[in-house]
Amino acid sequence: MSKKGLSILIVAIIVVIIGIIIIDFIGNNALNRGGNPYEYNVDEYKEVDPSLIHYKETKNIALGDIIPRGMDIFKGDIYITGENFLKVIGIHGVQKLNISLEESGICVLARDEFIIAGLEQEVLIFDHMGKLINSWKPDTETTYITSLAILNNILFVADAGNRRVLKYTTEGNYLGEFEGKSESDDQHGFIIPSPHFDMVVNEFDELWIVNPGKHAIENYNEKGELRGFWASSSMNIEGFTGCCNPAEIAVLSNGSFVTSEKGMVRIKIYSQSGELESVVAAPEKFQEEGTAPDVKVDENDVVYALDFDRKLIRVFEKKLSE
Amino acid sequence: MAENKKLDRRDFIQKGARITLGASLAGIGIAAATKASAEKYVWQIDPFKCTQCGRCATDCVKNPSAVKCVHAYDLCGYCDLCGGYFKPGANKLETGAENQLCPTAAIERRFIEEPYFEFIIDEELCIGCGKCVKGCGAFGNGSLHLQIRHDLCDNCNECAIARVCPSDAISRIPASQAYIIKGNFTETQES
Amino acid sequence: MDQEAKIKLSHQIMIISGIFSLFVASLLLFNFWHMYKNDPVESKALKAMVEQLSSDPGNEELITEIRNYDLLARKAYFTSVWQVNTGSYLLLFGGLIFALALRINTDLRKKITKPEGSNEKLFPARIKAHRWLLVSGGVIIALSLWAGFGSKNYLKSYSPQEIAALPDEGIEVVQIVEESSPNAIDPETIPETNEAQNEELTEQPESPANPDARVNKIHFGFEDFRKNHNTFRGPFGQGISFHKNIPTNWDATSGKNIRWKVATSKPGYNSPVIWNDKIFISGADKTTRMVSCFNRNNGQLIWEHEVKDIPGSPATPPKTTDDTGLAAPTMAVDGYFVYAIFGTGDIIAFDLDGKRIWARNIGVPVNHYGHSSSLMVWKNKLIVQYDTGKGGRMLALNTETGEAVWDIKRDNLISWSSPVLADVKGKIQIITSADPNVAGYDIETGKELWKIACMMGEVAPSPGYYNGMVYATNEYAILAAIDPSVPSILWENDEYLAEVSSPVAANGILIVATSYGVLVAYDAMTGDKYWEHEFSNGFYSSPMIADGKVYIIDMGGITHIISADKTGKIIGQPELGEDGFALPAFAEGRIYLRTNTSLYCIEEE
Amino acid sequence: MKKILSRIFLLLLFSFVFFAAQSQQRFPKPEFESGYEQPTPTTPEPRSAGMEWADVFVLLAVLSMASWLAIKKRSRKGMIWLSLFTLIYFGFYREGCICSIGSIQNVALAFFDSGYKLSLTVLAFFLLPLIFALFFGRTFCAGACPLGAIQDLIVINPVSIPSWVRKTLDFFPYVYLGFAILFAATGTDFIICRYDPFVGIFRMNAPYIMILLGVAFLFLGMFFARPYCRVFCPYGVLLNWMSKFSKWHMTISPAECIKCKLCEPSCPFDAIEIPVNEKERTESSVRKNLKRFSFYLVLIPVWILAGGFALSKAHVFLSRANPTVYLAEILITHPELKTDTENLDIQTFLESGKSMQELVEEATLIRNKFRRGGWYLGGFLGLVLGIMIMNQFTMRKQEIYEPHKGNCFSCARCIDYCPVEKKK
Repeated sequence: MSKKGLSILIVAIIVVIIGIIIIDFIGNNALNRGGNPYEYNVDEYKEVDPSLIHYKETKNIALGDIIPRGMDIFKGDIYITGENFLKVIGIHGVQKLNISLEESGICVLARDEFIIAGLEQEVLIFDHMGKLINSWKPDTETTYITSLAILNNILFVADAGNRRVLKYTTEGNYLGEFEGKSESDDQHGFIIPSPHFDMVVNEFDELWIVNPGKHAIENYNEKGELRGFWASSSMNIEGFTGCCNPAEIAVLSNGSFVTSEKGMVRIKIYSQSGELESVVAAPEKFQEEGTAPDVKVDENDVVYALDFDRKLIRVFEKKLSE
Repeated sequence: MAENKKLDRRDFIQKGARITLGASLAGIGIAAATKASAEKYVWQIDPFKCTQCGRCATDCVKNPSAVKCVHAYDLCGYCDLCGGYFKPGANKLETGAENQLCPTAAIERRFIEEPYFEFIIDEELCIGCGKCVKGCGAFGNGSLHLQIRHDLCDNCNECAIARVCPSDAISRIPASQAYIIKGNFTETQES
Repeated sequence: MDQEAKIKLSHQIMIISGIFSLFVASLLLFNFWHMYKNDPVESKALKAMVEQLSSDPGNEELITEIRNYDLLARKAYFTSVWQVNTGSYLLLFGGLIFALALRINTDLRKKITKPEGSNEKLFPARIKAHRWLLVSGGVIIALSLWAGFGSKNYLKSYSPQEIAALPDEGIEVVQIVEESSPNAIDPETIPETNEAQNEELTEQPESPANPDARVNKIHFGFEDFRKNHNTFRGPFGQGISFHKNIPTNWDATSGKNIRWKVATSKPGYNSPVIWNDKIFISGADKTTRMVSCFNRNNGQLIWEHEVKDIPGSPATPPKTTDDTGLAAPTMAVDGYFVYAIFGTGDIIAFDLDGKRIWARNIGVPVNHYGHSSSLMVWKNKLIVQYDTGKGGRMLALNTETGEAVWDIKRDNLISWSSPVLADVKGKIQIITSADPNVAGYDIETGKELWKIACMMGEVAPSPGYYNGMVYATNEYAILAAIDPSVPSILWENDEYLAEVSSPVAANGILIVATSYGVLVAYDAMTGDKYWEHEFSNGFYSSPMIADGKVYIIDMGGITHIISADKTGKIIGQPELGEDGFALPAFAEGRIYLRTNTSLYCIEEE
Repeated sequence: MKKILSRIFLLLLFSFVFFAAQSQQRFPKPEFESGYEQPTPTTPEPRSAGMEWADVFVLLAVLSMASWLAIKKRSRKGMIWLSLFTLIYFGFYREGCICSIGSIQNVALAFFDSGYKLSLTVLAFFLLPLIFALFFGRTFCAGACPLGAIQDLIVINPVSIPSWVRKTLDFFPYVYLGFAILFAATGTDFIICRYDPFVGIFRMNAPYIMILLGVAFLFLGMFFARPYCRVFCPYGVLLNWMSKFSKWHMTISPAECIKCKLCEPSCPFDAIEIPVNEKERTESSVRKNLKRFSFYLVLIPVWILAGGFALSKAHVFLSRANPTVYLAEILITHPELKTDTENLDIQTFLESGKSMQELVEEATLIRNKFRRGGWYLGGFLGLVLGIMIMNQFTMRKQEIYEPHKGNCFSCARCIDYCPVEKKK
């Protein structure tokens, strides 16, 4: 090859190299990088038959720049706690009370006489003016309080950290505890892999406690004896999935359960015996892999969901047509 | 004589230029040294930012990737139904290939006691795709997470994964704390 | 070994190592290709089998098959990893030997030559070098200038309003209101009083009894507008509705999906507007003009008032053509009042309960078809584009009193287009299109902010606004995409031009509809054509974009519903059975259509 | 004690909660009855900082050795062995990272991003070769650069290409350097590392395109010696400046040059200065040259301004290389992409909770950096080009054969060709 030919070849190769670099540089951008070949896909389970959805989202209360952790609905007011506050908000968004807490509140329960707030390791009782009336700490280091319930003047405190339910008088006197273990059957007791351990008392004065590791909702008497339970384990809409669901529950006036799940976030309604009745909100309404919203029900059976990911209280009302 | 003068001038210019260059080099050196640190820096994934896009498996200059799944046992719920181990809607809760989520079967499931199971990552097999991390984060406690393993990482000047990481989860951190392990409960207790 | 033998040997080694390297390289390439083709890690076959298993969970045979296949796939993957590793070492080794042999070979064969000496002349070479350096410098500068002038800084055209995340429609969003009352000392009274006060504030009375109180009233913003359908072509007149679940399927003759249908008392080409549960239309014939308000849930007439006794109103209305009439302009509603303008130059305001607030005449228009420009409203200003045979004019009327806040002359000819509002960097602009100018005005002062002369003829299509760009068109003129910040025309096209229908842009596409039945979509930024459809009936009505779909009704009453994207898929073509000129009004899950005689509410069951 | 520990744990927990808000709470694990012991996640340590300093030491040793071989020992053979060592150590063992060429970007980023932590070892890798070049010429290129070594070893049949082509190509390293610094300083990309053609070979593992580039360079290198060094290497620009004024530089002849022309074809890089044919130096040509020289001298400011203007004008285009700017722009121009679930970058942004406003502000900030950077870059390139063009008309006397101090890699090839004996 002649010298001139070689020179031309050399320059040509250099130009090609520069060209390749420029094309690669320009071409590698957010528009053509492609999807995830290893996608973890639960889309098929996210689809919910629209005829099952009996509720309609009607209202959002934007919480703004706070970190909520738990709420309660009582007589038309929203009691909400989080880092590091306890607030009472009217249904129209007017803040009626704001108590600042030294630590983060995790759960809250309002009654006529008082407001009870559960911190991670402490129970605080306030009056409706925001004055602290009483407080006490269960004396274990691993305590992690996740839920409160009152039945026959006994205050039940769910301690997820020790997988037990503590019983107190409303003055803070210790009455006992139970771990959900029962001799009559081979239930293991409460299995709580993560701090989601909810309780609720229904209109018929029954105490229902979630056993999330078993995907079960269990009924206990006030002595802590298991009286009945149902469980439903499935990725499909009929059941609960993941390691610890349902994360939160509430009850309607007819005794049906409103359940809220994490992971594939969905809010559903089960009959007292555990049959799926309807769906309040399908996973598409929530962030992917979101946190389970705290659910509560008011006297008109309107469902309130505290969406932690979007920092909203979302109100779901039954569709009129049904 | 004239020749000499010319040479002298040349030398002078050379010397002057050399000193100028040397001085500016020293200047840059000192200025940069004030910003420099004796600490070595390495790339690491912040598991709290990571969104498991799968690019750790595809974009690392190493094949298989230097990113592996790490199990923070401290956070693990030891569940029977592990979102990181089983495919969504798995047929049965057993170790058969039809139930496993991991594309390379890099997670080992061991029975401990009723009702607890232990899950162990085999790093030889792990390709860092983050599929199990997604499953664990969604349905479990998020004890599985991705980390750059420094025995495998070349510590490139610019991490090829960091460049394409959509959540900016990869950054340089001091080599003295080369890992961001989630919820490192045990280590704190030991120390 | 003599020289010859050495050369021969090195040559042989060279060939052998070369062939070896080539072989290894092609094996590697084959491996890469094979892995690319069927990735064993994410095997499709395996996925299919697992899917099959989920429908037949007990199938032991299938389970065994999956397990075997999975084992094979993983074996294949690790074998391939091993192959790649080994292959690259072999290739490196082969390449090294080849390079060495080649090197020795060429060295051995190299004959000592007499230095040829430089045959290059110094100065000509340098001249040539300087020339090429000049060329490289020139090329770099030219390329950068070309890149600089050819690329638009889209960051500047970002306006927060368009990108803001939308809550699902039909959901009321409440913000938490902090306690603000200074005299709220007594804790006993805080909750009740505060709530009461604030509730009053948020609910905003629809008809304040005391007119003075209105001056301080809080005006509804764009957020509220888009929950409704308050002006011609939706909020701000931009042709985009934010409502969801819009029906795509109905049939007027069989009554399918028709929630209700009522007869209107007077004809009119104006489109319905909506505020909360009320829907408003106007109508007129030779003698009377009327404003009507219906309950949009059941079609019940709530109130209807004749528009009369207006000072300055002509005894005999001006002549209009049949396809314009006296009630062509669409009304506007701002949450407190509803406003209507007629071909007589009469403007009237009612509150939402039908109480007449004010009325005036702004001069009988000299217009050979009839006045057709619709009203726009923002805060306390009602915008009237009033281009007549006497020349261009625009007014802003105080919504409380009807007095002119400003009244400007514009240097353009008569037009039939309507103004469009746009939020440009937080300031509201009025954008108009007429012969010859497309122009933007400051809503506060009426000051002309920019203009560009690119229209001609009898301009009826209103401009479109999207993403910082203005789109204007008219028949026999051009279709122009205007960057108002310069202002300059970014691209233009004259293939399809609209005669009456207004262009609309959203989702990155621009839709234009012609009076001869062509509906066409362009890339809003570049003007590349994505699709076109030709229909048998022409379009006078304008396209609206709602719920990711284009809705446009043709002169035969067929609503064409087309996906508002690059595909342009036809989703539905439901019929009304009556001629259609007005635009649809959208609400959550519903669409309202008006014909010359009736008002329809459509909702999918 | 236990209490303090639990406090620490709480503190830790708190910091995690702070990061991950709700979802990542520390939570006590089950109490096992079967005596199960919980394993701890392993954390293999990175290569120690001591080893990094060992690399600096090796670099120092190799540089000293190369300088000694080039200037004192004058041995091509020694240089070959040394470059083989470099290729094995810095190339295959250290896998081409960190290298002095790439360190330019780290230093540049450290100057413009106060949050960027520059390692001292990297700074040493940046400075040492330059300091050596200032005293001994580009001995780094000859002996201590793995990229140079791999190219040097495959020089098979180099052709001498016309000087005007070379002089034109000489401009490109400046462009590469300028853009590398611009992209590094704006935190956009490390293009030198990204398009290092040989690092894939050193690692024996690379994406398809990098292998292609590496092979293209190696193929090219068989005829056009050291193509990367001569047409691309941005570090070579800095070395060139230093070497031009080096105190001691390798010479072809150990003593007086006898102008035997024997060394002339020995240099595969065309870096030997050949005596100027005095016959060409006619009076008219000298006058003409002087005129042109002064013309282009005056033109330099014009070049600077033109370059600065043009490249700052191009900032909108250039800044699209930055992923943040690019993302912001596509979200503005193609809002419909928000529904594209396959687009991970957009989906991740949408889920991140960062507002569009913040993204646009961030992107605008970066874009403004590009505008300023464009002025600097354009001005710099204009200056370089102006000087380069002007330099075509300098008149220097060249009477003997000697290496071009800026371009010579000190590879010592020519030494073997010189018949002059060393003076005793």
